[in-house]
Amino acid sequence: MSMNGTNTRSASFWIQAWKRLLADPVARICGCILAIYLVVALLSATGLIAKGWNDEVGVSYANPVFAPNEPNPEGDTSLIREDASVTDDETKAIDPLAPKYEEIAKLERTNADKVTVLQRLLPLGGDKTGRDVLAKTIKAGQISIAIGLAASFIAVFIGVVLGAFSGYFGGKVNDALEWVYNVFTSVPYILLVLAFSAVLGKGVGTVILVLGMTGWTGTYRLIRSEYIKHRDRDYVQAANAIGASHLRMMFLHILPNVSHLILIQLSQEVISFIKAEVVLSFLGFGVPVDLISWGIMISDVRSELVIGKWWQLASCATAMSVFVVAFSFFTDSLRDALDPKSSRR
Amino acid sequence: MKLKSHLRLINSLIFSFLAVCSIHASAAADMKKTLHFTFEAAETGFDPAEVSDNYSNIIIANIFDPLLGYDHLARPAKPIPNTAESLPEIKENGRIYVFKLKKGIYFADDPAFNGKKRELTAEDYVYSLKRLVDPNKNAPWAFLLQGKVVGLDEKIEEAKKKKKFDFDSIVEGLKATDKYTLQITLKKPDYNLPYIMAMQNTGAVAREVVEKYGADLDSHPVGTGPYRLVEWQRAHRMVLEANSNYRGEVYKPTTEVDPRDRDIAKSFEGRSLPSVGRIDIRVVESGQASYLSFLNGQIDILIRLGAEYVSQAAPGGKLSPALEKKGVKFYSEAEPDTTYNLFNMDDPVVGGYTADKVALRRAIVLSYNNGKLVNVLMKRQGLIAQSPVPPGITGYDPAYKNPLGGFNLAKARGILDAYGYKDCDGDGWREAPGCKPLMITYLSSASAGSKRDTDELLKNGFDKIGVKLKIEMTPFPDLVKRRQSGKYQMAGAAWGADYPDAENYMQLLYGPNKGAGNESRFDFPVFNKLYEEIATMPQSDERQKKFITMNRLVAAYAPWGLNAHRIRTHLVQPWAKGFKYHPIEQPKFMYYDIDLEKRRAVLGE
Amino acid sequence: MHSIQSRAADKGWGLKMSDDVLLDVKNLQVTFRLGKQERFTALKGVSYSVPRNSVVALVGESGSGKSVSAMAIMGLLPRANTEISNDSQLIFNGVDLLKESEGELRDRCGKEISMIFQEPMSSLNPVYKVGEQIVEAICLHKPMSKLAARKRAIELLDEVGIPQPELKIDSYPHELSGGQQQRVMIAMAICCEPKLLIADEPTTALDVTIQKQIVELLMKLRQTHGMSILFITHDLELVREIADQVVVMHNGVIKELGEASAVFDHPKDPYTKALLACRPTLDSRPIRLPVVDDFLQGREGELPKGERARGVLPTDPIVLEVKGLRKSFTAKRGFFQKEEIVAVKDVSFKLARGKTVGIVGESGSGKTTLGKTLIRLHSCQGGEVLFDGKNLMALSQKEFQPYKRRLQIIFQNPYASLNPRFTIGDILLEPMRVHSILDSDKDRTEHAMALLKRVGLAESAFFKYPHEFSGGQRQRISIARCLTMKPEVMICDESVSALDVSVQAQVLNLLQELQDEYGMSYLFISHDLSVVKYISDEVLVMNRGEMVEFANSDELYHSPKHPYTQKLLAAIPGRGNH
Amino acid sequence: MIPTLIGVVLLVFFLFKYFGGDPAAVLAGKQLTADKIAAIRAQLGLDQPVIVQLLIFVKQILTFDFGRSWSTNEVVSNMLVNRGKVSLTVMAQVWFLDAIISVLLAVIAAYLKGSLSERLITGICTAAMSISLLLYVVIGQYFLGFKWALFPVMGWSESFWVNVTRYSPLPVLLMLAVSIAPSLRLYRTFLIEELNQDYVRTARAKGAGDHRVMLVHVLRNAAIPIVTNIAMAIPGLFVGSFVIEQVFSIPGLGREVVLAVDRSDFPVIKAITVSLAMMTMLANLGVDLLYKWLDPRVQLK
Repeated sequence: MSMNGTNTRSASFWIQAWKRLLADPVARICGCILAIYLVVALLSATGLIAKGWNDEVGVSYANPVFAPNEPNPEGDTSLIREDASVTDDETKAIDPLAPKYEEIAKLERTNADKVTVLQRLLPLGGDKTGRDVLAKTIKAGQISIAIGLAASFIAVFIGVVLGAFSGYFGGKVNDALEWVYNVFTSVPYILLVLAFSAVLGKGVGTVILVLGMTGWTGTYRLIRSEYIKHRDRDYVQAANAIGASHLRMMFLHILPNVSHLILIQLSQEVISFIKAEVVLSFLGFGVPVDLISWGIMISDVRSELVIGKWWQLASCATAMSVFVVAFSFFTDSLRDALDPKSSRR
Repeated sequence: MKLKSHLRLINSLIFSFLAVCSIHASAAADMKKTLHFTFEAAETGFDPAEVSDNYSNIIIANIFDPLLGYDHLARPAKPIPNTAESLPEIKENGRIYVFKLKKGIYFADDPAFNGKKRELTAEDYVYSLKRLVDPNKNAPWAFLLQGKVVGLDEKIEEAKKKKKFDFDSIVEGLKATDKYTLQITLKKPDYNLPYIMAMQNTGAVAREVVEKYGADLDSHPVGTGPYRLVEWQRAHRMVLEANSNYRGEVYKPTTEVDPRDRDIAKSFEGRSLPSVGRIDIRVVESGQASYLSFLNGQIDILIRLGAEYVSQAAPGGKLSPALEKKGVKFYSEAEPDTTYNLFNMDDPVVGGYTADKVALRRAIVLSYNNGKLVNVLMKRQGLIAQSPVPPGITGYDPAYKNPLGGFNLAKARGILDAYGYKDCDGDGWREAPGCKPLMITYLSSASAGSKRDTDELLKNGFDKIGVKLKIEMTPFPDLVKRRQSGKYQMAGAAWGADYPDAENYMQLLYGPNKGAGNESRFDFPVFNKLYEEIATMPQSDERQKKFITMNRLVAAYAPWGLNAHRIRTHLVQPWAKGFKYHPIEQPKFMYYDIDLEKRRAVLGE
Repeated sequence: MHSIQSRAADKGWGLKMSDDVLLDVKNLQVTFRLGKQERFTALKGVSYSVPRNSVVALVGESGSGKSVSAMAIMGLLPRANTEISNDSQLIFNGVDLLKESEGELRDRCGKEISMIFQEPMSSLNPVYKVGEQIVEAICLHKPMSKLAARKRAIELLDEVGIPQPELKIDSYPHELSGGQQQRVMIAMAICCEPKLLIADEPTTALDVTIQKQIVELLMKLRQTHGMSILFITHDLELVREIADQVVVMHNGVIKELGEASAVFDHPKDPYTKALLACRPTLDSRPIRLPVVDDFLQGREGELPKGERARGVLPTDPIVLEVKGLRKSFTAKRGFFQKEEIVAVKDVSFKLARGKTVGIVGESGSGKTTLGKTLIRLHSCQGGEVLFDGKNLMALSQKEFQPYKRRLQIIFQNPYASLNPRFTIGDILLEPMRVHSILDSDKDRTEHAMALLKRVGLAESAFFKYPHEFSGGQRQRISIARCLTMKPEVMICDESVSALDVSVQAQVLNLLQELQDEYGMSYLFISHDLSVVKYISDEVLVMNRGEMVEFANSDELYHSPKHPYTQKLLAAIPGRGNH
Repeated sequence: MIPTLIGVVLLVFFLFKYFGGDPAAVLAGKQLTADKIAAIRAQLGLDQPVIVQLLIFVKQILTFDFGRSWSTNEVVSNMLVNRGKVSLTVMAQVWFLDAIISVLLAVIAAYLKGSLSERLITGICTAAMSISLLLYVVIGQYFLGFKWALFPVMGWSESFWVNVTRYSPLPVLLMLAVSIAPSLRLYRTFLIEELNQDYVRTARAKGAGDHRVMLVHVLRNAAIPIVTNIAMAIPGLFVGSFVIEQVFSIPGLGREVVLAVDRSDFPVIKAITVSLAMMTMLANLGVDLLYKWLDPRVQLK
């Protein structure tokens, strides 16, 4: 409360919160873990690492370096080559491409691929088709984290806007939005997800939209109740007395006061969406085939445990669990730092 | 099956008298014996005329009796009489078939019969077959008879108009000439009719039962077969019990038995069928769960083990030592089915019969790594398909190798280069001739346990030859509908044999069948003519040759990109006997037996 | 901090104590751990004693540590982060409470020492009937059957003056009024005949008239039960009425301690002097109120002498005229029924330019609603508010917008009325931005800086956040915010009620100076009759939404006409002494 | 309440009407033709105008007769009852155990507030609830069910007791792993909020010991939000967990929902949604009553 004469902007709420966060050892450790994941995800997104996750670099179920001697009959099988076909005269007689056989043969030679040797040992092993599990896990992490972030942005955005309107205006607006909320929460979640997936088609965007559009209700409730609380606070009344417009009051005056809750909500939703993506993948509504996610990996490799190929499940389960657990702890610390008055959790 | 199959069919008429002898004694099924069995997908119902899914059909096959059946052990599949005294008498070069029924076959008891014993008659078959084509029902099996039987199509049209099928009016081509004789007259010769009459869905239902239960017939299947349904918890559990009215059978192989199956054949000696009193069937959708329960002894016979577990149970095609020690038996058999990628021949980009269009399809076919599909994705639980016709089917030639098939990226690129599919704008993807944009959409369906890995394989091939592929996911019902109506470019499909004849496959590419079975909308005059010929003749060398020519046409014009024939692996506990997987016929529990003592000994109960 | 070994050694202490002393607080030092390193010492070695059968008042402003010492006696300080120095002693009846085990202390609490609190509503468990709560208190300490305890509870309720105790015993706390709730608390506190009753601001949350009744009740009970009361309050006038001894605290230390009459009549400590002087009284109206600094720096002699004249003449120009204003709320009752609750009924008055109208009333009288309705923070259901010849109530939102800057409001709670996420700069610039006052943010910043200086804050405040300021400073910021718009009428809604006396004086002085300087008119809403008397030219008394009396302030205070006004004035503590 | 039901009806109707796939395509069997699809559509009433279909739906809701499943011909209401019962058998156990364990742990955590043990409890719970249910299920089934043979790998019987004692413990255990932590954390917040209330101070001033304060005063007040929260979970019990039901072959409603959507079995989808929505509304109503019963302050409002 001292009033020294320096004209510098004093420590804002956010800087103080940041300091509180840094003071928490759990937050520091989890923050570091998350930072590593984010850096890896960014590197993977920019193509610097895990670019070749979809390349088949090893034999089927190539062994991981830490279990090099597990028997791998599948690996041998995957090396079997099929015989080249021989075009006979009878076929030539009916083949519409026959006139260009020679040209094709010539072009075939110029178009040949280089022969690559398939690895029998990979850092974290290989999957069914011989892709590098390490690269796959990294790429999957990038996609899953991106989905989690994007979906939670959408969900929180929808929740905040609707919650703000409903809480701030009350009355008819509130009735209408509460109706929408009630309808959404009365339909079983799984049906809602299935229905939205059917409507929206397929793709990463769909996954994000499905999660975002079905996951806004919690944020809506929270923000609505906060706005109800805040709209009668004196500082809002003061802004009203000053002559600030409704939108100005909603988003310029009140929003900064609930923004910490929004941030907490965001990070909470990231976790729940990363988990929801797993269920979505299990239902067959995951990301498209040219992409990979943790959810897809888990639902694809469920069976591998039984046949003794535990490394893919182990690495994606570990990668995901470490991330999600660290994120949860970080969210708790974040809540402590941002909302010190509320009792933890 | 290059052999003179037709002659064998005739021959078997004679042998078949011996095949299954009715012993006319009440069944000696041991009610203490319960067989535990699983379905990997839920059943839907048990009205033979209404349902078409595999799992419901297993139940139907064990409750209802078609006129003919298949020899349990004979391979290739061989029809034998079931409720018929013998194989049918064939007249007018396969246009008229006369079936004579065994006497003294009774339906299982049911309140619909008012406490009386109800004997099976030829009229029951007339009625049951008419039900199959009733247009006011889903009638998934109508195609078996529609367009084939004299006078039947008119009845169908009439029923459509009246919204009611008149079962009492007589159809010329489908009538009972006396109490035990059924005569079927066809519009043109068709030597596949006996096969149709061996399908479980042509089994006899009693009219009284149908009329009594109406919409509930689903849950009241009453037939003359060895079992009856005593408990049904939908999509979860079915319990069958031996039908006390069953005529009782003894099985003796009609042909030389494969040496591997001798033990099985032996197990039938002195055994009257059915042997097991109760069959307890559960729906277990999770492959992991059913495999683990088998290992725990909770399941006696596990058919169609998930491919991913085969390499565990039988690595390299040999039973694992652990299971070997337990005495588990293991059967690996090719199924008469074919998976393939469809091209829509009416599509402006991938369809058409000109060389450049053919070139695109052929390149795509060459880019698909069938070897990887079979060896890695299917874990060797498959054979690379060389022709549309799968093994175990009349018309299949194991010596025939697809002359234009194989996985050859260099050649695929060569073909595309030769026909002007080049990368004009340097973005790494090829354009259509004349630098028109080229992107192919593949239709796939999303569901729990989707076939993501095969989609990945396809995409991989396209990427390697520089053709853009978009995979569109759509609900399964829509996928089916769009394939039927030709609203797609490329899609995956599979066909399992209805009856063991190559005609069943070739009809899928017959021009006039567009919009009904012919989903690729392939319409090529030479092929159409060949089909019309093979459809009306019995199997012969000449017919076999025509099949080969048709195979070559399919390879050259590539309306289909052939993928694989599935191999299925089945596991049997040491205490279960009599199991042999039949390629056409559904599993029939009456052949199976259980050694209770052995089970007790092994499980240590 | 208090090991068991040391207990035996300390036992002898009590014997030396005078029998007259019930509680002896010796060198009490309490420190709170706020974070890992942060410590806050709330009590820096406090010593005082409570004689038997007496009332000791602990007086001080917020943060003085007066409540902490009471909580320490009851063992109610949060164990996890409180440190009580080893030198501290709390000798009650010869036993050092600090050396007692948790169990012993709990046994003593409620039995020998009991306590009542400021907020009776939240201090009672909302889900139990009041009877159950009293019975619990009895049964915890006395081997008594439930039935007997219930009988005793009814007697107690009767004793504390709750009508129909047999009925009320089965009420839930929320079914009782605030005064009754506090009576229940008292009944619970005296149920085991304690020797010491600690009353922590027991009347602060209550209305003036109730306040008086509760205090009278406590005094009566002290007599009949022969107990001592440790009375904690910030209200000096109240203390003067009831206390035998006074302890004045400030920032964790005792400033002055002694017999009540001595402290009040001849305060020795400048801080005590200041406290006594800076509170407006009913009988004098200095030009400027003295503030604490005047005394601490020995400038009390330099204060301007003389009294300020108040009152409105019929010739004074009128800025705002309210005619028959009516405000009601509708409450839903069941599905279709609605009930109208009238908060303001037919209020009419005039506000003269450069003058102040004070509005007084108890809680729920509708005074705040009236203020908010005037500037359309609430809608109104009838009547006119004429400003500048226009009826403000009839204007559309858009038409009303320019009037907003001319009518401003300062709220009660200085902690809630400033947006916590805005810097003071943002807070001051916001109204200018909304009303496009001045052309650029640069000019606005200059203007804001000037205003900060005017209200007595450093320019550096511009860059700070509200939480870095004290309550008084925040109220200054609120005032500066209004000044940015140069309003003609300012509504001060309980604007000084939440402030400590010393700060209150500063803010009142500032308001007065600004009125003199800018000629603004004030509508001063308060429940504090002394403050209203000091600042107002005219006073409007409200009761249950109705206007009871409206007159020039001197006239009203001198000869109240309406019985309600009379009752209100009679309840003011200290009224009797002067 | 009624408006919500109308909203649910409209949402479900239009979502599945326009985006749900054509059930006729599934029903028509192997050799489908356009004719046959049209015929089946006519049979199912899908060729009727949309408004007529909607009215039929409304009539079904009012009479609570949803007819038969399109794909299995089962009477829909029977199906709801049968499958719902199964889901309930598993979920009621989860619900019950979850409530007891989480309240118990929350009380312990509130007692230990600020101590290392409390951080340990909440830490473990946070970690446990963060991990995906699917992972628990896959790994739990493999190790607990198969490798160590502590539980049957999967299954379900007709006997309620066999189900409770034999088949449901593993699924219940796995679900508890993810469900306890969120409730525990929530209840702990409720308890700590109450611990900070003034009346706790009063109780302590009265001389009530720690246990009395916690069990008599705090728990009774915290019970209001806790019981409400527990009651609100009831409608969800009937739907069950799709993942659990599929992996453990439990014939519950959750699996049925996914199956119905896969097959475009509109009557089943409609029935499940509408009855769940009704159940949710009933639960809301029940919670209101419960609130009145638990919280004396509410009665006056």
